Amino acid sequence: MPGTWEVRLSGSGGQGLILAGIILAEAAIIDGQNVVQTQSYGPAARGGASKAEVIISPEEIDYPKVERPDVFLGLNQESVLKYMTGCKENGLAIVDSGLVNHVPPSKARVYSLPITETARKQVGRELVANVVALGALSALSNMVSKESVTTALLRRVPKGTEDMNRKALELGFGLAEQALSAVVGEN
Amino acid sequence: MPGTWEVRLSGSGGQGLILAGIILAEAAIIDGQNVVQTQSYGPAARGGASKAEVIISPEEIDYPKVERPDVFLGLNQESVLKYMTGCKENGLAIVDSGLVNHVPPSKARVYSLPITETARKQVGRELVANVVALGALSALSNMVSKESVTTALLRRVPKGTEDMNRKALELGFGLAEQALSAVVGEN
Amino acid sequence: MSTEPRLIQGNEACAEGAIYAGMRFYAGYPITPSTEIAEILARRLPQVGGKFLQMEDEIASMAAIIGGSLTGAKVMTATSGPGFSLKQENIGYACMAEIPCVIANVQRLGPSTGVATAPAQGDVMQARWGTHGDHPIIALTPSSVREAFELTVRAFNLAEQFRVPVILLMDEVVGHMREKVTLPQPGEFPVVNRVKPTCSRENYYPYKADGDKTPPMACFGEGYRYHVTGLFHDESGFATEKPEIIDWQLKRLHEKINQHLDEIITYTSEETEDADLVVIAYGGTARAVSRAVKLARQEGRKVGIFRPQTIWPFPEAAIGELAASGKKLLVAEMNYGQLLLEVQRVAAGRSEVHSCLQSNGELTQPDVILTKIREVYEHAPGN
Amino acid sequence: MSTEPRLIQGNEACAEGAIYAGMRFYAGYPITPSTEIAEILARRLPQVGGKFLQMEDEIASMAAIIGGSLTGAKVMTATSGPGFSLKQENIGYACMAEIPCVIANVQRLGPSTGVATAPAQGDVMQARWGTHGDHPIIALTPSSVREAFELTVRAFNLAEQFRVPVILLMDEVVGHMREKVTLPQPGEFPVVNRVKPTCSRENYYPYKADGDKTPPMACFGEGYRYHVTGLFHDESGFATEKPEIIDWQLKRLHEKINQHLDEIITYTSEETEDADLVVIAYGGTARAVSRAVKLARQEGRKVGIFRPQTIWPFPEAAIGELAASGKKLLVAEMNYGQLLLEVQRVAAGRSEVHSCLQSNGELTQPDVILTKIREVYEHAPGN
Amino acid sequence: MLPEIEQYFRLEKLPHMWCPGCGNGIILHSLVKAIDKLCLDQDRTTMVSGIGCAARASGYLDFDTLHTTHGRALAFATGVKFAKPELNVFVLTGDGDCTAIGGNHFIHAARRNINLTTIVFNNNIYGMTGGQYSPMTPNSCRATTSPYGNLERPFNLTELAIAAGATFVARTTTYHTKQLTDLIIEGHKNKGFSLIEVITHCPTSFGRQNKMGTPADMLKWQRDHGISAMRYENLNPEERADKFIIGVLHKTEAPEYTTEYQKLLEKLG
Amino acid sequence: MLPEIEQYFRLEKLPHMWCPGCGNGIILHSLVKAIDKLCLDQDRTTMVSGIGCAARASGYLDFDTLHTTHGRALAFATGVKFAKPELNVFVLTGDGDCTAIGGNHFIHAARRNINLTTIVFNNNIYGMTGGQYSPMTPNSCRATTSPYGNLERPFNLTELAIAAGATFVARTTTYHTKQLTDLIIEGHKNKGFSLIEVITHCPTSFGRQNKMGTPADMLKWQRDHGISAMRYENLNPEERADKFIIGVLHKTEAPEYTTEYQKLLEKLG
Amino acid sequence: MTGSESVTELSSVPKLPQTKVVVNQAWCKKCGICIAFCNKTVLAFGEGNRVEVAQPEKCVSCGICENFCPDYAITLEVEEA
Amino acid sequence: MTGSESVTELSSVPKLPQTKVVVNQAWCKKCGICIAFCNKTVLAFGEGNRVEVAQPEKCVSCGICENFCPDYAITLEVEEA
Ligand SMILES: Cc1ncc(C[n+]2csc(CCOP(=O)(O)OP(=O)(O)O)c2C)c(N)n1
Ligand SMILES: Cc1ncc(C[n+]2csc(CCOP(=O)(O)OP(=O)(O)O)c2C)c(N)n1
Ligand code: SF4
Ligand code: SF4
Ligand code: SF4
Ligand code: SF4
Ligand code: SF4
Ligand code: SF4
Ligand SMILES: [Mg+2]
Ligand SMILES: [Mg+2]
Repeated sequence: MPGTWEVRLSGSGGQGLILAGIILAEAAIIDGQNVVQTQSYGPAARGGASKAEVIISPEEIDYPKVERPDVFLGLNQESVLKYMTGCKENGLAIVDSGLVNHVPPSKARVYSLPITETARKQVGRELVANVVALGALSALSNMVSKESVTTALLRRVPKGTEDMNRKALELGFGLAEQALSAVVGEN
Repeated sequence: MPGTWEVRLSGSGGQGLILAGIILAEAAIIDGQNVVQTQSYGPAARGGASKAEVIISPEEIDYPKVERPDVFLGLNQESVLKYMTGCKENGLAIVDSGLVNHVPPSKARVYSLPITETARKQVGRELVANVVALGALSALSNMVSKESVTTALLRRVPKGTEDMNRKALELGFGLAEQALSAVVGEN
Repeated sequence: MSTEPRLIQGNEACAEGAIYAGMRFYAGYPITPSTEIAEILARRLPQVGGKFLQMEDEIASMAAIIGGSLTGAKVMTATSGPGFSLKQENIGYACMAEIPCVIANVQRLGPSTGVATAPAQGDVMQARWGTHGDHPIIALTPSSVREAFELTVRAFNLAEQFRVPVILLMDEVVGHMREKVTLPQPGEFPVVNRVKPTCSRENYYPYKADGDKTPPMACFGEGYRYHVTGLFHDESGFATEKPEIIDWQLKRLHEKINQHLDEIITYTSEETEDADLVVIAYGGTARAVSRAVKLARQEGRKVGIFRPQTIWPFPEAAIGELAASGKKLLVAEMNYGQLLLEVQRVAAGRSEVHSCLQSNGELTQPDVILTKIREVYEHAPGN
Repeated sequence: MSTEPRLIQGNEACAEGAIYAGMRFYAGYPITPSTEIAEILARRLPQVGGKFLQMEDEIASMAAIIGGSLTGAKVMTATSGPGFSLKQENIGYACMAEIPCVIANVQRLGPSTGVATAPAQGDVMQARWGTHGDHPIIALTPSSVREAFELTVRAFNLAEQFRVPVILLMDEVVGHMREKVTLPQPGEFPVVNRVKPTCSRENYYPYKADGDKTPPMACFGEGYRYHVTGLFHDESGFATEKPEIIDWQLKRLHEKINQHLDEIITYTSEETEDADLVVIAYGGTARAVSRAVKLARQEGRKVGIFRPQTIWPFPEAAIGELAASGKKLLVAEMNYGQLLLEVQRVAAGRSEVHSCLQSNGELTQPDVILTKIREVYEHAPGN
Repeated sequence: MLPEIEQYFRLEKLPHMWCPGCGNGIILHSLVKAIDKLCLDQDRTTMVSGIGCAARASGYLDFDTLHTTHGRALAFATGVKFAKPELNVFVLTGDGDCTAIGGNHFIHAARRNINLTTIVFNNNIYGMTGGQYSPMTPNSCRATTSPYGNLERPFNLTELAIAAGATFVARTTTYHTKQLTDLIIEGHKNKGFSLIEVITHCPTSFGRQNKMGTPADMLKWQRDHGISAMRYENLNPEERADKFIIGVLHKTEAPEYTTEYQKLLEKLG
Repeated sequence: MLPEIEQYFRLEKLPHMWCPGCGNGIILHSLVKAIDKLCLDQDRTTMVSGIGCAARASGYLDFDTLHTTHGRALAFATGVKFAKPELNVFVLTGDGDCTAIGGNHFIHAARRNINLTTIVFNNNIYGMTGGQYSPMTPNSCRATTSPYGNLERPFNLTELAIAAGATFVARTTTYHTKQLTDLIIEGHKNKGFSLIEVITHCPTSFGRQNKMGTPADMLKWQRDHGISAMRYENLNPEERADKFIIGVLHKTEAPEYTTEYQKLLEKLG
Repeated sequence: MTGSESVTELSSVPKLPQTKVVVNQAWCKKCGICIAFCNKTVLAFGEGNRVEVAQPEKCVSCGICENFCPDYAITLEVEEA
Repeated sequence: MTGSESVTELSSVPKLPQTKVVVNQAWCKKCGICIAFCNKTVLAFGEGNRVEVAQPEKCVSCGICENFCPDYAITLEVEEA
């Protein structure tokens, strides 16, 4: 958990990555860390490839953009092709197994997880794929505590959706656990 | 006639001094001289004191504004008080005897002539006071030839008014002749 | 207000800073990347009894805040490049009539529509010279979310103190970035209110000032019954064309700022003392420069960073001193070289002035700056 | 056209110069002291088959001439300070979309409404920096009625050659003054027309340029069916957010001017060769300086005058040379020191830079300049 | 001296800068009479104007007065009124100021139905800049920028105001001074956006170019061409051609903007 | 592929950048059908737009296309048309573009009756900037800048156009695609300023905030609320409350500006 | 009815306050509106186009001149008894 | 009328061109408009919200889907015989 984490979350416009980034950042604040969160804007944000970035550090954070991700999330093919480059050696990359067919060569540990599918099938709403992903990546990376990310999540989601979101998050935690014994590619 | 002439024509907004300045400048062009003509603009131009300036010279003219008038015309009291200062020694100053009661001390030869009265009584239109004045000052100063100023005048005035204007100009010439034997003040 | 640290966006910090400073009248027209300021204030202002007004365009927004200010309110508008261009005529009016107001310009990539969502710092010179005629201006430029809050409060303080429009020159990086910030409690930060006349109506000359050159300002509706115009005017506020009065007025407008440069101009400088090379940067770019400077120091290069928070009036004395000391200067900005021109002018040949410019819609990367630092440094005196 | 010398006003010379250059589309909104340009063109344009359009405001006027230019017409608008401020957004559009057009700004005293009829040169920096974002600009500034004609023709030539908006930066002195002028006959003066594409529609890339960096421009209605936008765009004219393309576009916009500085920049210099002191002045002020320099020479002082006709791009090389030669420089202008900043920057400490500034609504008098000349000269090297 | 002049004018600024015979002075006279009858608190009344001959009006009146930029009076006034709704805000604007460069602010102020009493000094020309045609210059008329006769069609300003949402719309002339006073009173009482268009004579810039005679002749022209709706009704189309209706043209009720906002504040507060 | 799409679109720019279900694409489809039926010369037809989602339309169409600054499309278009009257000029503009920042150019283009066919994409919101209320947002609606419900009254745009002088004024919706095509045809045939207001659905910025359901739901809302003048006549006031009339609302003849200018040129030439 | 004794002595009727037309020459711009609109030809241009109350006795105190003067330069003033 | 010999042989009637509903998946944005407006339930969302021509045989070639698709992604194409 200590040290600086550069996190890049990417996917298509409607997948809620910015919210995921905000929740992650707020979780880190609860953990007492410094954070900076940025995102890509523009017409691209409506579709195609968009991204949200979070830097978490016990130190003051100067440069606010992610240069080389420690943690990468890719929820669609286009964004993986566009934004996955530059992952750090031994970094962590999580892609959606249902939506991403091709993963470029990377120095990171790559996990291909059924994020959207889990959201659709086990929560019944694709909409919460971002929360499933959040669960998976925080559990896999350990950069924020499970308690903090849960608290941060529940503060942000609309009233009435808490249970659904908590479930999605926990499914994400679960995916992480399973994954730890199923690394897809490490090169 | 040779040499540089700095001419300042002043009066109230409606008295047609700018037109007089333009005609004077055009007369000088006919005479082969260089000219620059400027004027004061602004709300003041609608009443009060306004001015038109002409510089006539065989040389290139650099500074376009009159610094020290060789020839000054003042058609109302306010403009005389405001603009007559600075007349050159041996310069020429013409004021309207009917409208200007007080003439400040000046180094110029000052002529107080019944310009407006002449226009009203002998042409029947006060409107042409500017032309009467033009006649008087060009004849008194000799800075432009009578032919040139007549030609310039007739080019500028509306069709149908040529006779009236020519008459006014000649009455101005006449005033000048009379004046040469009736200097009001020279100090 | 909570004392907990929160994740706050730069634009949000600006909105909250404005409320903290006492701003209770906002008028604007949406434009990326400033829109969040309006959106937050649309919700927040009515909660604190303030007024939020969405006008038909930027010209009207600027006009409306001037009108609002005359009633005594602290006022603000926010915009970006295209809207900032449109506001220029009325910004000049505010300069001339001495109306306190704050204009946030969250810069995006221009010219023209450019790229609405891309960061840039291309309006630095426009902030100074965008309106016609001579006029002084104050512009502040934050580098972090926390500073967006603080400089917004300062912007209001300066506007009220000197009766001037103050430009809060943000950039998309700072406007859109979120950081952990603990907002100050009321009272923690100084808040300046405008000086009102204490004299009677008969003795009130709205443009007559004491030694500090800023006249007290009466509110409309309080019985002073005075005149405000964008024409040149005398102490009484009425139009004049008299050269000597114009001269006097225009001088006073400049002097009220120039006499208080020490109060107005703030900046930070880090590791400049022993530096051979000082990088001058502001806003989002300064964040990249900070990183680059750290890396350069790690490489053993004596490099510092000078970061103006007040960008106009230009911190001429401080930068002049750097130049006089012979340190190399490197200006990093996201434009084609704007503050650079001022640095060059002020350096006046006393030190080398280099630049690291980028204007392609992306925040300059520390690497790029570091490379430039190395390049310039190699030839630094003593190396 | 008559070969007789005529008494012509500066604004009239501008209007006639425009017609001479082939301008056949004017759109404007009246404002003192530029209004005569519109009034004359309202009468003259229909006589030569041209179009005169009075729009609802200055923003619309600027928009309309850009529209007109796209159909192939040579176009123009005229205004003064307040209107110039309003036009800024669309001037930026013309820079970005590379639309040839001429904007005459007959400067009056600002800021704000200021004094509508008083001369000033307060928009010099605004002409360069008035619109948001980085953009190059060309601005010409005449000192006489004859030159108002000539530089208007040049303004169109440059606009058409480089596909840029060109600012004709007049001042009230030159705009309203009448002088004896003989207008040139057709053919006497070069008139440049824009380069049109010769390729087929399929091969036409509206923003693809050869070495000279200015792309050929197709007219609307001639079958090229292309797209024009104020967004950053690629060679095809369509919006892009790709950093490398933005970079390339913005560089090209600057280079198309910077590669041709020798063609674009003109100035006059008199008696500068042996001078110890060179006065730099332009527009109406230069007339007063001419006189003052003559008087100074009569007094035995070695003084010359350097008069930029092209004020933007700034004649950096020529003035740099003067500075390098160690001559003292004295900048005389009717503002608070605008071109002065550029002179200081370029002098870079190599020579003393002094100023004689006036901003009170009256044309500076030769006496005032002479006094300043004497003062500066007393301490000139060799004296 | 007339008591209403003494009370409501800045006497030291008189005589005003308008040309001999200019109708603007007549409008101001009617205005101060209306203010007097309305018993408005002089300290809580603001006059906002743009730029132009008409717009100089604010400087002569002894209230808080705001002489703004060209065309923007209504936008400034919106700021004043919205910030401090208890002020009485009058907007004094020329036809160019209001309908050319200021047209957008005009329709939006009307749409918002914000409580501003707007008096348009319609002299059918840009007077201050010397007589260019305005969006209110009748077709065919001469102006310095329509030397061959105006090719454009003028606005019907009152129709425009009604369509944009104004809740009180009236028209009269400088000849009908009593009616003007009454209309200003009625307009000010309307809680919403009120327009009073006043056809005024500009002998210098409009009259001269269009051979309208002396200022008195122009006043008589107004007398003969501005008629009541009732009289207008009884005319045949030919007779109507050069006539225009004066009086109240439209009156309705609608939520006023600052009042609605006040309600929101109360709801939240 | 549909032949009218193939013929009049820049295919390489498709799919367009509009959100899933956005009505703008439907309007463009109707537009190219109208152009096809009008047999306009593709090389002599220009599309001018401002800034906004709607205004992106110009980029997709295979004509000379001019994507201008926000609110100024009509002013640019006036320049194009006045300089070269033989071009067919269409203006594609959003409700914000046209009626907020662009309101002045709108009323002036109408006043001049210049021959421009203006299609207003009225989605009742500033879509591109993420859903702030516009001058066409109904009272009480939610928008990001009216979190407590919109306090302003919207324009009646067609009334405004009529009052300003437009000679052809019509309204329809994205549901009434055939009518839209017909109205564009009729509008373009009008020799003067033509306005076609199209009520279009913006599921992302307007629909979501106002709980309007799916894009299809929004289309159905249009179907149920936009009715012909005849049907409207037969409703009682209550039934009328949430309905609006579609079809041609105004048609008249008046001198067209570029034609008048051409006459002047011929007279002098 | 000639010479009837029953006629009231005129001097006993309470008089309406007498008014007098006063021109403020400092404000008057000589536009001629008052002259043109006075139905009783009370007013006239004099020397140098000064507005003069040429026939004060004809004045019926209608106030038209006062009403139309754009410069507030002509007023009906109540005469002191 | 059952089994009447006078009935025309169906195959001899000149057929209206057969149409087929085609979805351009590259352009389709899955907005669901076509599905909602098809009265014949020809269209449906499939895997990953792909629009699928689920029941082509029900299509009556009314063109509604084509008409309302904001992305020109669904068309009726004439089938080659
Ligand atoms: C932005 C701007 N554009 C143009 C002008 C010049 N200008 C001053 S007043 C005026 C027109 C005045 O016409 P109107 O409003 O009808 O007033 P009037 O003088 O006729 O009373 C114009 C164009 C200006 N001051 N500012
Ligand atoms: C001068 C200026 N102000 C503001 C903006 C920001 N802006 C871009 S589009 C837009 C509104 C668009 O609304 P509308 O015209 O209704 O189009 P829509 O996106 O709804 O189709 C705004 C405010 C801008 N680009 N330029
Ligand atoms: S120009 Fe016309 S409107 Fe202006 S003051 Fe003179 S008469 Fe009045
Ligand atoms: S935001 Fe609205 S108008 Fe814009 S593309 Fe999306 S749905 Fe269409
Ligand atoms: S109306 Fe007034 S200003 Fe005009 S002449 Fe009579 S008194 Fe003088
Ligand atoms: S009060 Fe009537 S009668 Fe007397 S002078 Fe005036 S207008 Fe004439
Ligand atoms: S209407 Fe078009 S874009 Fe929408 S789902 Fe159907 S085919 Fe796809
Ligand atoms: S053509 Fe008609 S029936 Fe066939 S799929 Fe489309 S909407 Fe359904
Ligand atoms: Mg007017
Ligand atoms: Mg919209």
